[in-house]
Amino acid sequence: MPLFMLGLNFKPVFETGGAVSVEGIGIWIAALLTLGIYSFLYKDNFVYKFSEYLFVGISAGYTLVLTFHKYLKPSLIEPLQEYSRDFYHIITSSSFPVVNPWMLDWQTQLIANKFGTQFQFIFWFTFKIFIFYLFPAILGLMMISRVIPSAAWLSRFPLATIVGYGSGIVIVTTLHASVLEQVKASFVSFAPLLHMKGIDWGIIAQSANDFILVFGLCCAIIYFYFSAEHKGVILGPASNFGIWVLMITFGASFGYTVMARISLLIGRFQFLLGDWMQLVK
Amino acid sequence: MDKMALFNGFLIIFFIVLFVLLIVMGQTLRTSLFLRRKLPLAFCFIMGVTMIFQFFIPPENSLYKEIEDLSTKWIQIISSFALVIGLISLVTMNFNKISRKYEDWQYSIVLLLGFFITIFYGLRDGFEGKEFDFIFNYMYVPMQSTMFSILAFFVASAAFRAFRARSREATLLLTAAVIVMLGRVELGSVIWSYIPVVSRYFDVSELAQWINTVFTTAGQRAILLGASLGYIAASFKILLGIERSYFGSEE
Amino acid sequence: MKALFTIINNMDRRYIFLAMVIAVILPLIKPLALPVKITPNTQSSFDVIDSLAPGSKILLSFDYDPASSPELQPMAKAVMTHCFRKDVKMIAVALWPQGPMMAKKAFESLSSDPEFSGKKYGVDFVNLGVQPSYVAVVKGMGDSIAGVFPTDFFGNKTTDFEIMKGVKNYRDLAAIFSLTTGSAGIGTYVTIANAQYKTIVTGGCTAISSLEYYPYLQSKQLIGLVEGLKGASEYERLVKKPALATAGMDVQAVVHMMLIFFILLANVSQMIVGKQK
Amino acid sequence: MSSLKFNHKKTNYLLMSVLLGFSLMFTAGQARATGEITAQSSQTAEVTAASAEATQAVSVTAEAAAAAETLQVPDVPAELNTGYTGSEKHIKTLCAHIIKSRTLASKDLEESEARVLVMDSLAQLPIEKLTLAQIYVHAVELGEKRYDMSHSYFNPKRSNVLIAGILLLSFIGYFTYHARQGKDMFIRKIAGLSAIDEAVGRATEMGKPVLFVPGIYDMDDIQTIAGVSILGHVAKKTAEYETNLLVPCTRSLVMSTSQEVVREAYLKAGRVDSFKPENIRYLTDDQFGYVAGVDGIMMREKPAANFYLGVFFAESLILAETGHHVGAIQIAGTAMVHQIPFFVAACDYTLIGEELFAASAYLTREPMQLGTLKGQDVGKFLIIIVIVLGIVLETCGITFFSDWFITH
Repeated sequence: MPLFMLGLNFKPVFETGGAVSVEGIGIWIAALLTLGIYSFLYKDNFVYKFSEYLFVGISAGYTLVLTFHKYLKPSLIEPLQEYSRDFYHIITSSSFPVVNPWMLDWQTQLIANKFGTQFQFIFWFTFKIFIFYLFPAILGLMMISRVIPSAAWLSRFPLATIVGYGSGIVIVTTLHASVLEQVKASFVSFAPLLHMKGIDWGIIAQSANDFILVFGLCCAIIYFYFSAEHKGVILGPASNFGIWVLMITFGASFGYTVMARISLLIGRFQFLLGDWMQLVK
Repeated sequence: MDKMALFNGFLIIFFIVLFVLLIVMGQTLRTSLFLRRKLPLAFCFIMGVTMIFQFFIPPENSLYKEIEDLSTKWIQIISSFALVIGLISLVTMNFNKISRKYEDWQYSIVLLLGFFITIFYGLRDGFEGKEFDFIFNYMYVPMQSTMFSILAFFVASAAFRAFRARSREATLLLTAAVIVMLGRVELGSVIWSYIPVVSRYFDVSELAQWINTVFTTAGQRAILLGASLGYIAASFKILLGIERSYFGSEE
Repeated sequence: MKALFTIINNMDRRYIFLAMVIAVILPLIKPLALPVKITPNTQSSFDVIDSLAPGSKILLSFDYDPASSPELQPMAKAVMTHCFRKDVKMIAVALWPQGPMMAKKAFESLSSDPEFSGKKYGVDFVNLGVQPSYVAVVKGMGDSIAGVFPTDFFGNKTTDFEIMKGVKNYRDLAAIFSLTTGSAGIGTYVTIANAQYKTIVTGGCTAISSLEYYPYLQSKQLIGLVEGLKGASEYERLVKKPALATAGMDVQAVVHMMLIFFILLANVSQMIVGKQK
Repeated sequence: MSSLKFNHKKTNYLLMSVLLGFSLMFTAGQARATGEITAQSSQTAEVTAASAEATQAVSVTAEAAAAAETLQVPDVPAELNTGYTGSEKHIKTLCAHIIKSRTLASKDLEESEARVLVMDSLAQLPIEKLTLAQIYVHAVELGEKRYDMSHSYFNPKRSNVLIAGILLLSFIGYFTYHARQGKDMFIRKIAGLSAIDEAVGRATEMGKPVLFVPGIYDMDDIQTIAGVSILGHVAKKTAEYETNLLVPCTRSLVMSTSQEVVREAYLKAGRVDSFKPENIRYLTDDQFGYVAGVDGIMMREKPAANFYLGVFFAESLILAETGHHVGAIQIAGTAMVHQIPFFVAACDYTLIGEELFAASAYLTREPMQLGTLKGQDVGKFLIIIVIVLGIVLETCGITFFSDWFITH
């Protein structure tokens, strides 16, 4: 084996007894796929194409599995099953215990004659099921109706619902979390500078920093000013300085992120050199 | 157990019937301008206003939690259903590619195999299944983190290409980046100490820290504030139906 | 000259990628041990272990999971190396469900090292596993360690181990070293073990969560803190056994410098080529 | 892209009704928050009546319930087991403990509010032989009642958000509706948006496709919507020039929306037959799986113009570098603060933050959209004024203004 001559000692696929090691095979597959994706850096080739298509396929499948188990099942299928079972038990007055707390509450009220007639119960039950489960399901089906072009306009309803949801939330949360908080954080105090006795370089430096921060902030905001040409005595220089501040920001955060990105690369190479080639302990 | 299967079957048939009804409705009512144009906008508006209203309800009030629950459930259910169209598009496209023998059609087989095998084991056993676990741990996660780590290479090539002092702005960009990079690692300070004059007055890691606390804060805050205004104005336009290009055709 | 710089100016990005791969692989295989400034926090954490008499026992708490292992696993190995060398015996516990696995891996990897071939499980190191409800666990160990952990991670009876002879609770321990991510860990040990039993507490944590523990450092309830991968590399440097953390920090330093070099190179070549045009 | 006939009157009514609704909510909330509203007391009466019934029914359980009830009394910190002397220090410690108490901690009380609670309890309790613990228990109970908002529909702690929102929205709303009277508004040049036509034109000349990436978030994010509305404009151009437009999507809602938007653009240009829905495709919801797929598309189709408009995370640089490698003109736009640097480094043009949202107005030049932009500008001006005012007041030691901005 030439690999042994190189002093390489790859992760074995077989265990000492001769049985196939799942971990060994897994590590080999993972390593080959890793190299396949890295081969893209050299140029587009069949190994990369293979890994890419496999990756897209697996991740699309994973999305479906995740959506089914994490969203669709707990928020639609299981509740519908539970509610219907409980409903059946209540209507037939069977001795099976009712599971859903809401239904349990209704059952006790029904038994105590506080709910009204059975008809009323059926009405409220249907109403609740409709609002919580059927209505969104209908909206979902409307989305699927896109496959038939003449009914595709139905998909506007679910789309509008989702867009409205996002827009509504965004208005209040940005006001709350971004605007008010960020504006408040910019209220720096120059009081120490005013009350300074003698010359304290620490306070002067702090105040200078605060001033640069606020001045830079205001200029950068002015850069985003749309309804006037960035010319003249104030707007021109201010927006220019604003661009400088933004550029320094971009440079600095680029430089700052490098470390985190390299950590990821180190992680992958530790896997390749350690788990797979067993070169690094 | 038997009854449950019966119920699930009933549920599936029910949804199919519902779907057919919806399609029929959609085709018969497609000329109604009110249904096509106004009602969706009303949905959007009502949903948005409800979410705003919910924000201002005290969390102690049970309504707060109820609206939150209801809306997240709705969105989850709708987007779960919506996923189906995407997947249909993915699968039919790749089937077409295979059957018409377009370029690279062989890889589409790989894609579909990966897709269906993952779905098969995933739907059968959930997340605990041995096979699904294997796919997840030895194929999905490694490829994901490898793709992520490619970023490190691109950071290098982008830096080499873009950080050139062509203009005053570009010079600021590259100077800030270089100083911060020097300040992040110990070796940087060592190298910095060889630079005459400047190194005597400034420590590079402190300089990097200073850039970060003063300039980065100012710049990011400005972007955030501007973007917030953009967010608010855009949401406002969407809620009131001024911006509705996302609907596509008007007719 | 100009021709050379023209080539550099339009260099294929694949050379940069190649340089990057080399810059990552070489330090990983053979750590360069580039200069590292030892921070006082790491130093005092090291001093706690270093000042222990041979044969004394410490509690090593693995309070993390695989997600934080890139930072904390090298740290654990460095601390264990230090203890093995000083002949300090370690009782490993965990407040996180996956902690015992981490402890097992660390011990396996170290005991395969020829330097520590004489170190035996149950004599120099024991892995007591994990018990739910971390506050109750930390409180309970003040009464009796074997009471909280009746068996070790592999199901053997705790009191049978040689290392556990003469160890009842915190009072019989020389120190506690907690490797922490998240809520359970250093904070719990400081507020219970140190506050009530006056046991020395030291530890290490991920870089993100280190700020949380500075108040404890100031009040001297926590002696020393190894912070993130950088702290781990400093600790490796102190025990003079460069390993993963050192390699990681070396890669970071080398790649950062390489990037700066590339940026400078690009600018110089741009200047020369641009001027002569 | 769409010349809408919009019924402004009706929208005005909508706007008014929203504002009216908010003010109603506000007043109702105020009344509830401060007041002992009758509904609340009747509720308590009900509860007491119910518990009285229970007592009559089974006296043993009543005892147990009573025992349980004493357990529910806030556990008194040991520090408070001393007599009350009326000193300022005592009141301070009481306030500190009340704010931190188990049931009131979530209410974020101010010290002044806690002080009022202490004073009210002192007024209600007998004066002799008071211990701090007694006052504490009484004040916490009082606080629970007073700050119980489970029946109120407005959270007074969030009134600052409401006021800021009404202020900003009324500016934006005013300019939006003021604009429709046909005044042409100036808007400064945004290089990235002006370059769109040039980029599509270049792709046409080279006979290569155009690639549009609408980000990795779903339609419920405003950036995606902004991106999709720019897609409409790009599609119009590609329809005119008869260039292929590729739109790989990571969410199926975005895919179907994009298909609709692009179809509409081709329809308007009278080129429906050259619209290819299969070019607007869904790949996968997974972030990096998507990136792998888009990279593959770029390497094989070699687009001459790439657009990245929407929400981006780590994939920003992977996409932009690959795009540059295949020699495309690249225009990016996002409001994700941490990704803008990478786009600035690797793309030819970058729309920074707010510029992305301004695109819709910039490209369509619809008066109402331009008006909104003007409103945003006034908002920016307002923010600068508020910041300067805040700094002046803070320097003078006046804190009420900055306190108002504290969010809960």
